[in-house]
Amino acid sequence: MFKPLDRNGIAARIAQDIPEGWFVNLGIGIPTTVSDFVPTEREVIFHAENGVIGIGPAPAPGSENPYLVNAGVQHITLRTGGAYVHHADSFAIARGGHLDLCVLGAFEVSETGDIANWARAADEPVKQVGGAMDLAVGAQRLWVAMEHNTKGRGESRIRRVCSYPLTAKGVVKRVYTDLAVLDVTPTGFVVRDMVPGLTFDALQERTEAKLLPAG
Amino acid sequence: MFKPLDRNGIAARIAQDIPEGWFVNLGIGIPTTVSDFVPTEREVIFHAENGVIGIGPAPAPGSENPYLVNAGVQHITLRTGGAYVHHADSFAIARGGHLDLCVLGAFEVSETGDIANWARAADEPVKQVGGAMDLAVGAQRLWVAMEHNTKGRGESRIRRVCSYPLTAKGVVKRVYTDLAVLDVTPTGFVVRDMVPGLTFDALQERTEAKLLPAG
Amino acid sequence: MIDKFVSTRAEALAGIENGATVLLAGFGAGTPEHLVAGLIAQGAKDLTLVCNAGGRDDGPIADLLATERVRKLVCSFVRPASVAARLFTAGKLELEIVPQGTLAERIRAGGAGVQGFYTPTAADTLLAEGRETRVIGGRLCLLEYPIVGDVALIDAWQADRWGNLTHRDSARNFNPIMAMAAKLAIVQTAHVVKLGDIPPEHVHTAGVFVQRVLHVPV
Amino acid sequence: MIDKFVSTRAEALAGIENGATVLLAGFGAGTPEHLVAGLIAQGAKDLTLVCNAGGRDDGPIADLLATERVRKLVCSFVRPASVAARLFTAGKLELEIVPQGTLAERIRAGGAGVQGFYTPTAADTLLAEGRETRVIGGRLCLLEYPIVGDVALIDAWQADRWGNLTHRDSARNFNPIMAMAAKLAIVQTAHVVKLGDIPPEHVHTAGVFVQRVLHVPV
Repeated sequence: MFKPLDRNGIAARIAQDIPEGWFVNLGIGIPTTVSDFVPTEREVIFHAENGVIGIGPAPAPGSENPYLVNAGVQHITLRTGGAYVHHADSFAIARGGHLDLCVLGAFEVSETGDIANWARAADEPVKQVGGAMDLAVGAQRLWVAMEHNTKGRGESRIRRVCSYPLTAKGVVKRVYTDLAVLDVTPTGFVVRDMVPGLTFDALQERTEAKLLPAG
Repeated sequence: MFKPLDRNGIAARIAQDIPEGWFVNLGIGIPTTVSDFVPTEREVIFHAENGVIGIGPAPAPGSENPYLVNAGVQHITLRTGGAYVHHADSFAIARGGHLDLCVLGAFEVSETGDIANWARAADEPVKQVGGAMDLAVGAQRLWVAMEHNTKGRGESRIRRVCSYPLTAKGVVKRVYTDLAVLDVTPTGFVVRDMVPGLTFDALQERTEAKLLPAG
Repeated sequence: MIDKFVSTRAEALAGIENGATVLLAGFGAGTPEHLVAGLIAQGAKDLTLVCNAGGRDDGPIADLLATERVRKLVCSFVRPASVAARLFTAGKLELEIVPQGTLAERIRAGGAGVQGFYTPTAADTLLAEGRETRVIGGRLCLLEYPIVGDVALIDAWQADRWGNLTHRDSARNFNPIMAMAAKLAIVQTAHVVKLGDIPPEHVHTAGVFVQRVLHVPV
Repeated sequence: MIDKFVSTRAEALAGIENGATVLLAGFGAGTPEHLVAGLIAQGAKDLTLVCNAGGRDDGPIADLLATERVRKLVCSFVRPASVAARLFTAGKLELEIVPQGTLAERIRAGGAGVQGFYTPTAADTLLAEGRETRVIGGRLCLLEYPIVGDVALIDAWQADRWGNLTHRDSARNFNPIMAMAAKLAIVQTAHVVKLGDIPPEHVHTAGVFVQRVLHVPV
């Protein structure tokens, strides 16, 4: 038997893999919480699209600074050594290849590294693009954090081809789910890690795309 | 009889026409000295391409700040209310239409407002473009300060068509020479002002382009 | 003496015409709310509004949209539960959705005189359908055009009489670039300071980009 | 602990390869002269040098060019009386002359991930001959491509261990944008400060753009 990771578990698993010195943008949802699991003494510098460099721990209740929010409009703090820039400079960071890593949530990821995370249908009346397309094409590495399967029907989010409208093509390097860590390689998804108790075959059963064993 | 203006005279004449509140870039040569003739109490804000906003009077000898130069790499001062920006932001000012006025020197100006101020021949081995092309197309108004005729052969710099390589086409609004002030209009050069004692006919004689009287 | 301060909100917003393109800064912080209220009072209609997001059910953007004087909204996302989404669904609002970085870059381009640019962002997505693309250095890129505002509504922490501004913390966001990109940048500032009180190396938005400043104490 | 400081000039310049594109900041002030001397000592050749101007008969740029290890110079002007002009005339140096604002914008584009842009600057001049133009909004524009450096040599007034920088007065010039546009930005700083000594709203070049910092006291 195995136990899927909860959302914090996924975030903590991602945090393990971020080395000191990286410059990282965390998307809304699971990714936002990744920074909670990076110890402060390991200096990782977190960026927010709205021009914040060096996000610190969440403020203590009652001590929020109304002038300081992240890209999800949550109150944050700035750590010593941080800086503010305007929106165009902030996206120059994201689009100019200056992020070592961006972690985004997604609906689906394909075996060629396509990501779909902004719309569930091409004809959705209103669109929620935000900065995801900029981050997806601009970062040196894109990792995705999401549940392996959809909540209701248990469909695989790890796919040969994405069924939802794309955010960007061929950009995802790694996917962290509640079940496994998958690398996107030229030959497809390679299973890098699984939750304890899960077998390769059981994971493949829950996955639409073909999986390859590591090594 | 008439007396041509000297270089300071041209600069002083230009200074008369710059109203308070304008944001102005002054090119190298005669234009640089225009600011000397604008009284400090008339607040005109001078910009330099290297990111200086609000150039003040020249520093007293011995009190130069080595970190503060203008686009001609002369030591300058900054007036109260000035600011520094980087080179791309500085040219965003120039190219984005934020200068009320730019004053450049030139070899020639044509009756359609073309300016030639960077090369005397298309095949000159080395080129001295600098920021003139950016300023010429970007400023709200381009005025030119130059001698009316060439020094040696006395040829007219005020021309039907420029003979030198262009800096930009159709951008000059007014020319200040040692003899006259000429507006560039849809019908050609209109004489707005002349030095005392000079007649329209005597000016036309020294000018290759056809001149039109004001009014 | 240059003095960009105006005394009243009506004076600050005077002259905005029907059909104007209005750039509205702010991202969680740094929204010039008093000026938005002033724009509603001023009454201009048939507006194109450019801002990061389409707002919620309340707040300054929702209030402005609810007047139905905005013809078109240009932004990076619209929440399904919002005044913007309901107006769009009812056919009362045009929407142009722009990736947030492209939006910021288009606004900067408007301020910097860049007439168009190529970006890989969104080039292989639905947002590129029917639009001009070009492969540069092996990457598919989308051609984007600058955004220029007739008016920008700007928030500042400090302002002097030349219009030099500082912005506090992350309230900076779109404020400097929207001021650059508009013919008429109108500022609400929390603090008025003397000329020279903002050191020249610490000016965030230079006065050259600012036309009017209204003191709105916090 | 992130610490971008290096102890020696040789360490600062280590690893620059033959054929590298080197962005060199400075405009009358703000030239990292000690690093240029270090580049000469380091010995990389076949370089492409990008800087505002081609220098004179002496000074850091002339010294570097005189080594004849620069294959191509990209700049906005070259004085007739200069090492650069003589090398060019002798066929020992390629020249690409770029209007100064276009040069700054191309460098910023390199740092910002913009893959190309249209500008009216130089569109109707000799510099546009044989190149791609396009009419946008009734204006003839020239297509320009970004400049990306393998290395940037940067001057700073203050630096902390994360590589956050300030630049003094007009010594700022090309420094922030060249740091952005290079894979390896090497800084000489007049002053070393503790992390946090530069207030977050007063950082001129953020550490994200900086890889190595050498203390060169003035």
